[in-house]
Amino acid sequence: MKLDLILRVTTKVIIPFILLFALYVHFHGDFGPGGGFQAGVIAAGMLILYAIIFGVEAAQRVVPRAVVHVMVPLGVLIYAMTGLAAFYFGENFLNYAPLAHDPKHGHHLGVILVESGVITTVAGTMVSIFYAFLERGR
Amino acid sequence: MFVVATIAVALALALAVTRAILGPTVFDRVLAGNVVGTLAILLLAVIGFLSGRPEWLDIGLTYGLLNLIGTLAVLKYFRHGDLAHDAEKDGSRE
Amino acid sequence: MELYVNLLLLTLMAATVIAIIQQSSLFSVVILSGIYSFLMASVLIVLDAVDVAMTEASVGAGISTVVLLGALHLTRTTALKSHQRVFLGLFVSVAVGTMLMWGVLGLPEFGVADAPVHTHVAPTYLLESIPETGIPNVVTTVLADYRGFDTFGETTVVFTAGIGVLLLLGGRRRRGRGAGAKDAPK
Amino acid sequence: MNGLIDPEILDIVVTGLSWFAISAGSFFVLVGTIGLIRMPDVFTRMHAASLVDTLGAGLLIAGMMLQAGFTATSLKLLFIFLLLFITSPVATHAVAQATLEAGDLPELKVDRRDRARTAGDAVETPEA
Repeated sequence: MKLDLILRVTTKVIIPFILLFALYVHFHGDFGPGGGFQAGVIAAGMLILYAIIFGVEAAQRVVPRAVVHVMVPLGVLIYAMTGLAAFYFGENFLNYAPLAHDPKHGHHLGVILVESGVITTVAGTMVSIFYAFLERGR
Repeated sequence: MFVVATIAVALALALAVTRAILGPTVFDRVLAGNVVGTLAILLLAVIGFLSGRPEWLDIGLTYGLLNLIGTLAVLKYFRHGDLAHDAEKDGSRE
Repeated sequence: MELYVNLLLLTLMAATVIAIIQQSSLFSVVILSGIYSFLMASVLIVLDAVDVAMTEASVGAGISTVVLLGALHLTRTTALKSHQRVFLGLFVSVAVGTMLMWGVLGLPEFGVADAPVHTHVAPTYLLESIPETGIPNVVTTVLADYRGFDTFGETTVVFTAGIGVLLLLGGRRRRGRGAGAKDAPK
Repeated sequence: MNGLIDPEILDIVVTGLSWFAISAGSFFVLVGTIGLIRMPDVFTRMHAASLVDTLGAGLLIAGMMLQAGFTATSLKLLFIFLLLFITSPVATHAVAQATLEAGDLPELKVDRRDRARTAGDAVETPEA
């Protein structure tokens, strides 16, 4: 429909930048404000914007429901596995120091891995709640 | 200098919220909400400069992006009565 | 200066909440709660809590607007008049508010250096986190490293919330949708 | 460039420009929101709101960029400006479209028949 032309074009222009910004917030969370939770919400917002403008079928072609439903427990699993990896090295749960040769790098790596778990769960949960509302509303 | 800007932006925020509260129609409120989002970004930037730590401008980008998402969601819902309406599918509804 | 900005923002938040209570159109309530989130995020910015401000802005203004609209689609868009007595609720909220204010009076003054929160574990975190982990943002270090178990719990909470919503609303509901499902929310 | 311009004079010019931009931006932000209160209907209020989004925010951000110099802060401000520059007209456009479809027409001074004649085919009186 012609009426939505402006919204469609703008959305197409802006969506890559939203995703890029979400990744920036995730990986820059060690240095500035932000982290996994915020990045997950922003990434979910990207998909929600796409679904609002282009319809939910188009969004589900990009990210099917099954993928989102897998993401929800996968994040918790990544988090728990990062914690359990310390057991392998004979340390306490969630002690990241032995993950790399230098304990400092180990801590950094552990934080990034843990935040990856958070971003996966949060983005998956937000998007699947959104999908659930839409499908119930049909 | 930034004190003046802070006062101006804070007063503008008060006026915009007033319009959002008074606003006779829903569209007035949406418009005022959009302005409140912009003013929150400006307040964040100005306060950062005022306190000498202007490093938090990433948050401003978050505000801007999510303000757009919220506004478009409200308007899409209002026009079609459904968030997931695909406008291209039924072109008959003008 | 920041004190006055905060006072103004908190006043505006109170006004917004009163306006939300008086609305009968639920669309307006959704929009006003988005505005409330922006004001709350600004207050948190002024109080230097940037990570929380980012969370509040992203969740409150963006996602919760969309989710509330989705919920509106399942119910109706105008609020019903409540026929219950308001006095009990008023009494409870005033009593709880008074008790909270009374409790706040016992707190140490805002930003005092020898408050327990600043003398207990905070100095350790502030002094040792950067040499130990090399991460400049102490909030991230505390959140994901020192208090990693808490954040694990939080992630599990998000997971549980998602599962709960999916169980309540999710697919494979074809047969129950006829008469019961549409009338139930009213 | 060295030697062509005295750094002190440059500093004064930059500071003066940024002060001018910030005060002008503050002025436009205030004027825009006063318009948001005072204007009679949604469409004119939209006009006032766009003043805040473009001129007010633009001038304030330009002033702050002059204060920050060539730093990462300045770059972030530029991104914020670009974001506002793209999104706020789009949001305003969506508001206008939704308002029109809901049946609100702009309040005009001409009466209905004049507008029907100029618009050609819009003869039936719209319900507000």
